[in-house]
Amino acid sequence: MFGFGILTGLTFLPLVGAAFILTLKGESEATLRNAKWAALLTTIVVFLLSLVVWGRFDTASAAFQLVEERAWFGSGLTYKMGVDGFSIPFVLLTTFLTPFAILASWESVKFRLKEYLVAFLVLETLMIGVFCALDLVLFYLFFEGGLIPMFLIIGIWGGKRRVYASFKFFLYTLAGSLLMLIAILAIYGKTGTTDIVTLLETKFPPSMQIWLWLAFFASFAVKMPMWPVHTWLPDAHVEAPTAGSVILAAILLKMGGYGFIRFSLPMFPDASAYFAPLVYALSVIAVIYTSLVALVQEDIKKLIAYSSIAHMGFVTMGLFTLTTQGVQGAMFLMISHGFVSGALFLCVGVIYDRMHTREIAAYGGLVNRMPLYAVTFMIFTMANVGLPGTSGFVGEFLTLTGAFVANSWVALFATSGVVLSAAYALYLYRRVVFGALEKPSLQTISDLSARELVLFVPLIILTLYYGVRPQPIIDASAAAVANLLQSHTALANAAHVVAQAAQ
Amino acid sequence: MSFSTALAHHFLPETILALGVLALILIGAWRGTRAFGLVNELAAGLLGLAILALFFGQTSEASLFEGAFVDDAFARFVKVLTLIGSLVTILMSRDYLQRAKLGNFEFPVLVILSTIGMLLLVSADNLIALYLGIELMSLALYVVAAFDRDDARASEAGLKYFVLGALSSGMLLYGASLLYGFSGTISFDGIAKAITGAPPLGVIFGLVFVLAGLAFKMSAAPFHMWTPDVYEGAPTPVTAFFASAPKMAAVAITARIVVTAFPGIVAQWQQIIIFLAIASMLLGSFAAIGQTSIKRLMAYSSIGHMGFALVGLAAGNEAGVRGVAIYLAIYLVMTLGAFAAILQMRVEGRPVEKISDLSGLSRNNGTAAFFLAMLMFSLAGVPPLAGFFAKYYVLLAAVDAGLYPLAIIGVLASAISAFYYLRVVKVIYFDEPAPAFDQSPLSLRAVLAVSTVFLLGFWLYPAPVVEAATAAAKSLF
Amino acid sequence: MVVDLTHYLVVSAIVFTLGVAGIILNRKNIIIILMSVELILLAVNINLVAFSASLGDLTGQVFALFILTVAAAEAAIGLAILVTYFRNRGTIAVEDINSLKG
Amino acid sequence: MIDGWLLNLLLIIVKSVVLTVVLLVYLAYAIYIDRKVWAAVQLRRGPNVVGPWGLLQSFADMLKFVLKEPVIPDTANKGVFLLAPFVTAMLAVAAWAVIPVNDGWAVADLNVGILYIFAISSLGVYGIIMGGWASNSKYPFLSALRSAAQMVSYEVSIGFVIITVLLCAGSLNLTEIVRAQDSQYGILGWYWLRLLPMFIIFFISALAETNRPPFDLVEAESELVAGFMIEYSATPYMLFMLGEYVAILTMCALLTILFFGGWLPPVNIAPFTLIPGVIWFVLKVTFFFFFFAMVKAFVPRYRYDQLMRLGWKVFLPISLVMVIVVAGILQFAGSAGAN
Amino acid sequence: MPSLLEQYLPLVIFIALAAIIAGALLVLPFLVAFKAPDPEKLSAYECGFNPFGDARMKFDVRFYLVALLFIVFDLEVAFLFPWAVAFKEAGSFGFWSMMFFLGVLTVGFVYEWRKGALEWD
Repeated sequence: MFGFGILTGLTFLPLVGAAFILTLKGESEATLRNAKWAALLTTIVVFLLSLVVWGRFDTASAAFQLVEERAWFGSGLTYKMGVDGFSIPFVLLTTFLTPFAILASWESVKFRLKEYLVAFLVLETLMIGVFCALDLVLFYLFFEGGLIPMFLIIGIWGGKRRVYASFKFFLYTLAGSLLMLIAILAIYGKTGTTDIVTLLETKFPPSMQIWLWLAFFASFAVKMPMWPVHTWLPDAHVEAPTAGSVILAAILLKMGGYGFIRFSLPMFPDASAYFAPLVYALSVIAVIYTSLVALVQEDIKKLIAYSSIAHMGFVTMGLFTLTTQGVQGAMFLMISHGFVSGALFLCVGVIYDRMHTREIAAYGGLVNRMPLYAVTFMIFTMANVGLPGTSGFVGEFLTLTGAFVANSWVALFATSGVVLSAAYALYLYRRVVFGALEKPSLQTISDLSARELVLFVPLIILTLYYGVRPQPIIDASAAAVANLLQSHTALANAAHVVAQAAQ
Repeated sequence: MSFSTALAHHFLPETILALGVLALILIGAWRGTRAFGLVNELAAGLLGLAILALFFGQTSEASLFEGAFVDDAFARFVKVLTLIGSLVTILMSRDYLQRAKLGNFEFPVLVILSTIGMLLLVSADNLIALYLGIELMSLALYVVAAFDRDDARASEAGLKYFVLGALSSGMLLYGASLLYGFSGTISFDGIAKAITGAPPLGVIFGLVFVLAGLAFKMSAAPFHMWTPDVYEGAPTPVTAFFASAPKMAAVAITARIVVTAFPGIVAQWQQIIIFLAIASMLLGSFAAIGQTSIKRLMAYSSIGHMGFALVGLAAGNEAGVRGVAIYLAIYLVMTLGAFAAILQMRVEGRPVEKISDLSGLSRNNGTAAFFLAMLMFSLAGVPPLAGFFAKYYVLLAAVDAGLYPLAIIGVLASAISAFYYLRVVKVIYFDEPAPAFDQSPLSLRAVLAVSTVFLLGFWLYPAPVVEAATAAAKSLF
Repeated sequence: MVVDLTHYLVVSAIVFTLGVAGIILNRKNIIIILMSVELILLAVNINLVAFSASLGDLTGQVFALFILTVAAAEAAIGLAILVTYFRNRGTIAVEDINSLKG
Repeated sequence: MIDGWLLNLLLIIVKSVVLTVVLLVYLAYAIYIDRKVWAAVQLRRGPNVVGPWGLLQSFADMLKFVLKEPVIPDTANKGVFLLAPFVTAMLAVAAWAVIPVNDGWAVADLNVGILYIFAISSLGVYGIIMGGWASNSKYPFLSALRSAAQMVSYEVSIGFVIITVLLCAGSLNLTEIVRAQDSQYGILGWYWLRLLPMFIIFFISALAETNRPPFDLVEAESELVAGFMIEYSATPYMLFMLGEYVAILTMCALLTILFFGGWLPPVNIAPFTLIPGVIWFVLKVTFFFFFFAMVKAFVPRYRYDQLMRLGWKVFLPISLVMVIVVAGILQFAGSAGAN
Repeated sequence: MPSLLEQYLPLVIFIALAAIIAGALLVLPFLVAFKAPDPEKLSAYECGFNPFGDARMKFDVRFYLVALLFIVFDLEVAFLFPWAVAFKEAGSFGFWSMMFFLGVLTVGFVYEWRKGALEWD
């Protein structure tokens, strides 16, 4: 149909749902229910479609698959979509988690529900688009476009300081991305194309790589977020509604990591090697510093937000080790963190919906009234800590392994981060769940509802499943990782040869 | 081709407007105060006719009136934009003017007169034509600025605009006289031929003065000081007009003169343009932050946008001019849409213009709120809205020409300016509702809707604009 | 002393500068601003006619003629605006132009 | 060579002095004629004491002005107050520099003579405005405004009239304009016939332009007492009067040149052609001046609104249309210029 | 510019002469005439009253309107001059251009008329 492929359909399907919701008139109970179901169904269909994509995807190949390309209505731009081993896991992650976001807001959103759902659906389109785009401009379009719905989600449906948080989120990200835009333009000026596939083959002169790398880094580091440009994240997380936090933590942050894998590492290998120490340093600082900060947080969401930053530190560290374990670990960690952090925010959402506070001090002894919740929360806390048997462990372990290969000092410091993360996560868990149920306000709190259970069960299953059997995810990207590292090795060898020849 | 056929083919829009406006004056003079509605509609019809004439007219290039007037793709492209700006202004202004007891038929007449000036300006190919075009445009603008003659603020705005406008014309002329003196000719081509090698100091001075004068007209910093006051003081439809059509013409003629008359000294004018661009972008970003009046906000916003348009021109090549052309087109749509929204701001019959009056618009009027918010995102240059593509094409040219610092300052300015656009969105969506606005006329809602849909859907099918702009840029080199 | 082109240009530059200075420095009366504008245009005309004579090319004088007429129209409009302003505010002192900040 | 140059200069000075002297003397008698005509119409005798038939009256008047006390009101703006009559008189006289009293007999035979006249007569408004304003008194002030408005109103029509003449003559040089009227038809070939409506408009406009009755509202005794000259006395006053009368003569001369063939004889046959051109010229000027005087005597004064209506709503449209008609005829009746 | 000088020198001399005569006449009574100033004589004339208020008062805006109209029409005349002189050389293009110009002028004139700018009562 129209010569477009399945990826286009996948990407723009949520917009159809959004359009449908927009046509609904009125604010009556029934309308709102219809809107919610429409949104949910749309996202589920999208997820099913993404499974079809997954089914057609050949994990053995490192090449881009399901590629569709056409001139952008003849205006010099190109519309090119495709997936490879790096992007397909993220696509699946996105389509998988969006229904949860919708479900999570089923009752908590009290006003302007239709707009809320539309914003999420639009956001889904943009997120899928980011991971499928094979043209720099197209990528940028999706990458930046996501700001608008997220800004509105935080700003309209957020907490007390939502305005501050939404502005901070928007402006930080925008400033970073605009520098990337300059780099994109520079690339176009240099090579005459914005086709990612072509550009991956292109060799940029090292001096230019440095600048391009920095410009891309500005964008991805903010998005990731890396220390010291991370400060928007805790605010955004704290103020965003639950589903917003879920999407933010689970998917939006991954765009930064994806950007590093997709662009920084393969396109600017020299610069990546050159800057790797910088990234290590920032990552290690992030891991330790944010973990320490997390330890003293009074706000549950903020704590989880800092923990996310710490985890992203592992990711960047793993990526720039440029070892198979490191990169695969980073990939895995990102996916796993998607489930886990998303689930953690959902956990917070559960009690927030009941108590309307995120103060850690306001809780305590929840295990008494909410046993199911206590179990759920514990699983995800453990996964967050990286307990063996959960998916969190695999990722952290792999990245650390990679780091040992690359630089043992880095690994040493990063490992201390693992210890710290255990400290703050367990400390949080103890304060919220254990102890006596003393607070009078908590006396009537109810356990997970059926809807919430539906929400958590799949996540728990996945977390545990991938903790025991990480192979599917690793396989998905294995070919791509191998390809990436091969070119890097070749590069290193070539440099070596040149150096020898020079002698 | 005989002269009269040349006229018929290449001078048609101007002829339509010129003859039409004479008829309008007579109609208005005859029917007196009752004529406003009729003249307004006829004026819109004339402008529409002129646009059609451009669309279906000749596509060849021609030079008329002893080389004073040139008709090429670039001129046609900008003319269409200018005419659209004027047309939409006239459509939007009717309700406002009638309610403000300003329903005089002179308004559409002056708008058309000014538009004729712009069309001539866009096609000007020598210094006299440039001057006459600018003056015809400006003289009518001075009057419309003070159109609400019983309002102290409007007449003050008119006065300010006049004084600074006259000063700028003077500077432009002084520059033009120097250019004439040192190159011995007034035609742009002639000047280009006369300046070979190192230009005499007089030419540089002339260039500086001419560009300063033009910068006034397009309100590029540091020659912007009239802009906020005039935007605030003038009646809102007039402000809408100021922000749209004249900018097209002013930027276009700037592009034309530097490209066709000074190809030999690109390095010299590039510096000036870069300076203007940087100053405008920074000023537009910072000064707008503290504003409380939406009209003043739009004033600074337009300054910033002019700075961005100049970024493309600074590249000094075909891609740059293409960027400028695309930028103008998208800026026009955004501005008209924004002013359609501002014109809808009317509480209990009285117009209001504070940003805070928009509070909680999303609750009172979700559709308008959404449109306005999208306009703001587009003005901020957030993809995938059209505003992003505008910036994309100019930055592309600048980066291609190696102007990295300029491009980087540009994106930083754009990030800063995003702040105040977001503030408007914040007021619309995050704040508690203020008193609801009155039901607005269909024309305003239509303009708002059409412009927003254009901005939202631009990325789907950018080809017409981009290709027309490409052809336009090509014709200039 | 032979009066050549340079002298005309210098005179013109001086007149032009006076005009600009009159606009920028004048704190008293708007009429003076209008007169300064005329001064600027006068400077331009001196330039144009001097160049025209020295180049032996009539274009400059034609240009000057156009400037004269347009300048008169401009002055007429300026005065008209000034009158409406005076009617509204009752003053034409420059320092009173302040109801719009900026 | 230097001698030649000096000689030339001397010649110019002599010519100028002669012209000025003749002009002023003629003026003295023009005023005399004016008063006599006026008196005759009113069945009075007019000036008849000083000299034979009062022929020296004007000179006596002048002497009186010189000996009168010059009063400058203490609220007046002194410099401008004195400058005003000076400017009026000087400009009025200066206009004569380009008037050809005979073929080639102009002090300065400018090729843009008519523009010069037009410019100088426009400047005449300044004298009046300055005088009215500098007096710092209400009547002069109002009167000056009225006068200025009146003069500029009719100047527009005069401009259009001159354009029609130029269309026929094709030159801005006054000598050339007269020469263009030289044809076998004599008086019938002059432009007054061909451009009859314009001739009449010009004549009436000239009356208004010089504040002559019936358009002398500036001096309307009953309303404004004596117009902008109330505060003046002695020679400053005299200079105003002088300027006014010289301006009238200038208008007469212009009528002569533009419409009445200048120095040309009315009929191109022997006895007339033998009389020197300058005589014809003086005769024609006197003829027109006589009409000026007669109009003053005959026609009642206009109201101000009538005056403005006549200027803007009658003369202006007619002369505008006439420009178009004349140009059209010249364009389409072939042989542009008709001779 | 000898030719220019040749043409305009007489003009300068003549104007100078006119100025000398006017100046001499102006100065003469101040030198020779008898003077006896007193306050009544030196005060502004106001039909016998003591002058009250500043004489430079606001005046009717119609004077101003006349001035504007004059400027506009006088300038049209300024354009007509060169055209009229070069009428024969300008050809039909010149003719029609000027006819259009006069047409515009007429429209403006009609407009002023209908708007009442030419009324004086």
